[in-house]
Amino acid sequence: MSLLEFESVTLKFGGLTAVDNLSFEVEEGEVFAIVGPNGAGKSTVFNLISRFYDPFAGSIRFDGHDLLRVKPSGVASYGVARTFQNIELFEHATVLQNLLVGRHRHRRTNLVSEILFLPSVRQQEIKNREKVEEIIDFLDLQAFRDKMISGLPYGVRKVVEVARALATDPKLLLLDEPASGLSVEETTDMRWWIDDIRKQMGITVLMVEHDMGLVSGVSDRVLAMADGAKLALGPPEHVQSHPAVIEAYLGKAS
Amino acid sequence: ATKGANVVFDRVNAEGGVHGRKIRYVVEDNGYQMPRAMQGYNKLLNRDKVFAMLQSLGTPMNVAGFKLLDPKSIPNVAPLTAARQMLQEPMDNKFTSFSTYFDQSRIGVKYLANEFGSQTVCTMYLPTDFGQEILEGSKAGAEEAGIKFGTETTHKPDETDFVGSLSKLKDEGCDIVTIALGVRQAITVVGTAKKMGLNDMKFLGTSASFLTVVAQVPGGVTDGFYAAASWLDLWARADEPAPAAFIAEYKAATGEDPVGFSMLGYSAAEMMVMALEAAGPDLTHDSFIAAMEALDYNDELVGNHITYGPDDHQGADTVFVNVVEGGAWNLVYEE
Amino acid sequence: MDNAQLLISGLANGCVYGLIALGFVLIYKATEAVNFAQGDFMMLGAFVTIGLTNTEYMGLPFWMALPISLSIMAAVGYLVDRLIIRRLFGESQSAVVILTIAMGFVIRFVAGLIWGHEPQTLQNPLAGKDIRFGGLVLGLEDVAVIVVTLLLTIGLYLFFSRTKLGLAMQAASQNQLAAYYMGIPVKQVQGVIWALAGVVACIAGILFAAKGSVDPTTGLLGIKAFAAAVIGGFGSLPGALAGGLIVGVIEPFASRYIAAGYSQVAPYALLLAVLIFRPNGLFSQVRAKKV
Amino acid sequence: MRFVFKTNYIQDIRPWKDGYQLSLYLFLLALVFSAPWLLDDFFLGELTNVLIWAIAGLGLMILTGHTGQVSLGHAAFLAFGCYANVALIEAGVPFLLAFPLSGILTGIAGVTVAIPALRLHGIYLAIFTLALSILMDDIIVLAEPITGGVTGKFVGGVEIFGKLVDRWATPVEFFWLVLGVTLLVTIGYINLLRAPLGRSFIAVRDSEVSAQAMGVDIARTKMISFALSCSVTGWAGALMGLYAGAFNNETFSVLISIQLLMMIVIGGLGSIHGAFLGAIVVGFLPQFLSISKEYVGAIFGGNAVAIPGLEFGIFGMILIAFILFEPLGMYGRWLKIRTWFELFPFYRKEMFKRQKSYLKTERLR
Amino acid sequence: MNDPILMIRNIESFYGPIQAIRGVSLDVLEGQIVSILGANGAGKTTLMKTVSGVMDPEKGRINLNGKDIQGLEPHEVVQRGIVHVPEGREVFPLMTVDENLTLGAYTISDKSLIERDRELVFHYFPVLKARRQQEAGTLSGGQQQMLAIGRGLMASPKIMLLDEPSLGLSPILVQEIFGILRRLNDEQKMTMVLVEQNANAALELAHHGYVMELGRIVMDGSAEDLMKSEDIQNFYLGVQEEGARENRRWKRKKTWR
Ligand SMILES: Nc1ncnc2c1ncn2[C@@H]1O[C@H](COP(=O)(O)OP(=O)(O)OP(=O)(O)O)[C@@H](O)[C@H]1O
Ligand SMILES: Nc1ncnc2c1ncn2[C@@H]1O[C@H](COP(=O)(O)OP(=O)(O)OP(=O)(O)O)[C@@H](O)[C@H]1O
Ligand SMILES: [Mg+2]
Ligand SMILES: [Mg+2]
Repeated sequence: MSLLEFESVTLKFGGLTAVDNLSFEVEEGEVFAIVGPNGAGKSTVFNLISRFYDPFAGSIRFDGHDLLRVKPSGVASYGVARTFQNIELFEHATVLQNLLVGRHRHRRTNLVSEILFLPSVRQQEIKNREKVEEIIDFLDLQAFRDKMISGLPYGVRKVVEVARALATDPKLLLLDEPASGLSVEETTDMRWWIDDIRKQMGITVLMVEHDMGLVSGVSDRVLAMADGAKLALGPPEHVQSHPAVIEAYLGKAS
Repeated sequence: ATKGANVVFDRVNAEGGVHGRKIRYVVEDNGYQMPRAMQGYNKLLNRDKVFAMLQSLGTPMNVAGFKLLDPKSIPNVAPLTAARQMLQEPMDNKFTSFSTYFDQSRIGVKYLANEFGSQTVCTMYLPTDFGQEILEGSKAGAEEAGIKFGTETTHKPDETDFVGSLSKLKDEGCDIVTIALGVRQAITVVGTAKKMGLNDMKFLGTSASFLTVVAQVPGGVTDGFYAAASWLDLWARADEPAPAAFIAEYKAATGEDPVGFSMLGYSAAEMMVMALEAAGPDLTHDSFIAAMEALDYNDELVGNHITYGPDDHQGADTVFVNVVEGGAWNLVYEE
Repeated sequence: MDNAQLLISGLANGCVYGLIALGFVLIYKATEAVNFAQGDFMMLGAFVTIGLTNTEYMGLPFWMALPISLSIMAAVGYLVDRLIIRRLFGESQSAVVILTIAMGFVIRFVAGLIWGHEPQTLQNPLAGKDIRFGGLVLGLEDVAVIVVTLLLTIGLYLFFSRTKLGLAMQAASQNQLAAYYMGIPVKQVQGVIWALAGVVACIAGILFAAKGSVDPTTGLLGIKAFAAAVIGGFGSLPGALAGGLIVGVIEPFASRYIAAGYSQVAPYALLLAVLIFRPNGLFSQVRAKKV
Repeated sequence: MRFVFKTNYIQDIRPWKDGYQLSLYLFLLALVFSAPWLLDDFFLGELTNVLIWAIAGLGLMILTGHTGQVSLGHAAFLAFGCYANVALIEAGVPFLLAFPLSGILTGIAGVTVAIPALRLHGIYLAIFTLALSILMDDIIVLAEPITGGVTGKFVGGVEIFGKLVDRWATPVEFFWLVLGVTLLVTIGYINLLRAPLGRSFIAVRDSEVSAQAMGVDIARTKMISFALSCSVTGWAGALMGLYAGAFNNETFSVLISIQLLMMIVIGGLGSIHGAFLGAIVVGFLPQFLSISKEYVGAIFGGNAVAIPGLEFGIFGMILIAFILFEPLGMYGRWLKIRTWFELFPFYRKEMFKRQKSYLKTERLR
Repeated sequence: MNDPILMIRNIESFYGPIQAIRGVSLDVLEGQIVSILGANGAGKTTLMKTVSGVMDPEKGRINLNGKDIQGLEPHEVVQRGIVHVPEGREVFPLMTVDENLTLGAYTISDKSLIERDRELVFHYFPVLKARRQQEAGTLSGGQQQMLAIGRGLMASPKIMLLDEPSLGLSPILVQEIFGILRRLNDEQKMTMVLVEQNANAALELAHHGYVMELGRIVMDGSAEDLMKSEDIQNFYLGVQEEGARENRRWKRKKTWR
């Protein structure tokens, strides 16, 4: 049984079919990339997984649970974390606070104990902090720890989003265009990061990305979609050489 | 109102005060809000250490105030509200100048009933203590007049359209309607009724709607509107000596025309001064209260005979029923 | 018959709410600010006109006073933006809200200072006249209210949906930065809208003062109008009118048929109901954010 | 120029940045504690009043400042707390029990309100609560047997361990009572903010979408926020009732709701300091005005000229001035001043010139 | 060649206490494409914002055709022919694609011109034509980016500031975009300042390039020269020996630091 099962899911917005009877599985421990022209429905797939939309048809199962049964907030508690394409951070909080919110699903204390700030809360806070610090070191965010998000450049925000997602220590990590807006140098960093996330942390990664260099670099399997439907699925080089994909997405030059 | 009082106190102080004491007149604006009022009391009692309260506005505020005044037995003179609670026990430090809303509407209703043989009394009121008073007054009046009390309608201060309530009253066959609404609303009600052709419906306000402006609404909208008040209209009597004198003095002092309330302020202050005079040089609360209780005089200005006594802390008991005719208030009945 | 009477007078009254609501919506549509002083603007407009026409003041002929007071209120609106609101450009809306509330205090005070605290009625050509058809009576002022409101709503609606300036205003409210990038003089545009709001408020005030009477606290009516605007879906002009009418009509029927003690709460109860079932009002202006 | 070198996570967890800050707060506390000896009855009364407003402000701050749910109807909850408290006392419940209960009951009331309001945002929520606060007036009238309707209720002092605590008879004891409550609430609030729950509040405020993605249950969080906010407000209401001694349906008017909101915005949204600073302004300003009015009167001859509504007028103008001077509220200004000191020699005068800033629509959710 | 149309002289911009630009000077010649490279946080966006007037510089001059424009209101800058396609789309979310485009041409009164440009944009981005009536806020990320660029074109500007135009676009579209930019430059002689992370394509396109780090210009030269530079190749073109993952562990020092 694979970690994420996406089974003949369909979603329409008014007349427009954003996701069209789409099926795919993501196996435990792999890096699975989704590519496709703009408006193909990639982000919508993510939004379906995080339950922002209800599919018209089909089923989404994660780790044996039927995701369609849970609230959006429930998805995270199963261990699915995500980043957003056009950054959705808590603007009026520091990077540190943002990451700590990521720890929310591990909250074990209750209202009363928190208002009294009992030792148990203190312990938990210190644990959270340690976990968060690991991630900060891992993604080289030390310099920004106490900076307000509103004051960060685009690229850094991208990284902070990844960090916040990691802070929830998820089983499955959804990355929506993690490298867009990163310089080549930073993109190579991102590439190694994703590598480590998978290898060292053992987290499965599902990502949407337009930078084919990155995609072919890290991903085990690639799903190419167009107009909400599957175009090709397989190892990167297979997909990259697939005529339809070249036609609709890559263009001749590459 | 405060301006009216000011005129008096300034004059008195200019003439050297009462028994050589200058009167210090401190005004707090409670904006008809309780917290503000409490701040006001805190200031007056703890900071200014006032000797007596004059014309404090608003029933709830006054009532709240009593808790503080009573222990210090500070007199509360002529509050600007005609609610009956103004004379609640212990009564000795409380003095009201005029008849209550209760009596006003009671007598007003009786008068109209006798005059026009009306059958049914109804009340439009805001759900406040003020409204409550008038509601009960009307009921009492109906009882005394031996006619039935029909129905009542409740309203909100920001209500502007009364067609609904009026048609309700119409169906109930009300021919006397006592009004406990804001002045603006009262005007609208009367106007609307005219439009709807409810001409045999008599509307009765209290001193709260007994204002010159009400009579002067253009287009004779308010013609035939009754008000049972506890004083006489100022401008209707502008040529009589006392009012004329007052208007002159007021204009001279403030440079503007007085309104009904300035008159009240003035006469209340006059009364205060009188009491202080009578209280003699060694002024204490007791001597002041004694002096108040001894007062017995004719207040030409408001057209009232004021008498107090040990068990009568309500200056005047007269109720004047007035009606708007040709843009002015005319006295039709008094009791 | 009786109900017909209730209905039309309710409509007439609702139109007044609608008018004030329009003022709210105008400013919101173009700046996303909520002008809590709108009701007081109306009161001010009414008093300005009274000051010009009524005999105890300047006693100008009504039709002469009308344009003057309209332009005065336009100026007031513009200056309020120019001198006060604009200093908060780009600052959080909460600040603006508080600012306008405070402005309300000041306007009320000033009006009381100039025109006193007792209610006054506007002397106008329509006063006292009314038209009757089949037992129904409708004051001529009421007719005027209904006509003017309809015209204004339609006019403003077209202005926002058809004209370039109207579009620019909406743009400015949705994303000030981008609006600037398009070369829209955002601040000036907002100045215009405040002036416009002033005019609308003035019209509302005139009609209101002609219908009944005004005193400095009349502005508190704004709260109810605000409710009306929200019922309609804040930011939608037709919504504002619809909301106004609903509130206006519910009132007379409530006070006619609901027992005393409960009747007066009807409009607000209605508001709660609407919001519970349509959290963004009837003509929703709110969208789910796409991520 | 001051640096803080952190060597331990506890340093970020505890409420104060460093010893310097701690001593600052302690000094302030000492000052307040010595108030009964420093101030006369009048000023002590005012200080008490300010503290009560501050508690109410804290209540609203939780909901509006930290969870981003604007409420224009908190006077309703003040009223609820106030009446609940009195009703309980009249039912013979000892104050020490009645008081906490009154808050808790208000909290429950708050939640019942929250449930239908969960889907509301921004102005829609604001007007929803506003309507509530308007309706409260009538509800109180209708609930006459409990509330005494239009004539209202009167409370004398209360007994605590057989000691009379009354705003007028024993102002000092009353001050201690209020101060005690203030401190407890404040400490609880501080703890909340440094715990997960407080963070989830902020998360909901800043971005519901990503809060959900992080596993924060929006509905639940909002409900808790309402509960806490209303409880605190309820306590403030109870104290207000004791402070006023008498109240009726008109006491907790919409104006109060609006003033509450003004208070926290002027003080600075999203900060505990803000609630206090705001309370000082809104609470003491009117009194300050009426006092200064006399001196003005004294200067320009003629005694206290009272133009009706003058104080409200000036009050409004001063508020306007405050907002124009610092839209982020007084606390925002204070922060700037502090950075100024911390950066000490390295500041530039343009540094505090307001940035050009631009708004985006709030119609996207 | 002719003298600079846009001349920037030691600009300094701050965010409150933070200095984002530390004295930047650069020249843009008429009809040239100038591209600015730099890691994130370098200050590229800030620089553009400063030029287009949404931020005020505290020091320095910005000079357009001999007239100083620093400190002007943004809309005045646009009227002078500088249009900024911002980072992060910034579309009008509640308006249709069509309305967005119309607003793009706010400064243009000639209807026929507007319609011509609209058709041009639809020609470049057919998907937009298909979505004319869709609310911009519901477009996909890339579609919004297209809209942002198209909207910029609607103003038919003299100078166009493009902040990461290829952000979030599919490879094929990236190629097309750069094609379009070249065409505009060749045919309409449109001057452009281009901030791009995709340094390869940017330098391909540009005549002249600048490199920013930490708010300073640390390098500039003709596109060809930059292409050849060792550092550029390492840090922006990414032609570094593969699998050299150690590069990440101890970051190679950039020679200009
Ligand atoms: N709320 C919505 N209403 C209407 N249409 C929508 C909505 N959300 C998305 N769409 C449409 O659905 C299609 C898929 O959008 P989606 O964001 O998934 O594209 P994408 O694959 O992420 O593209 P990109 O690579 O540009 O991000 C797009 O054509 C978009 O216009
Ligand atoms: N609103 C802000 N408040 C405070 N500092 C800011 C703000 N915006 C940007 N900065 C700072 O200014 C510097 C430059 O930011 P800028 O966005 O210009 O970088 P950039 O080169 O555009 O990066 P990117 O390539 O990621 O977009 C950064 O160090 C950032 O921390
Ligand atoms: Mg996408
Ligand atoms: Mg940038």
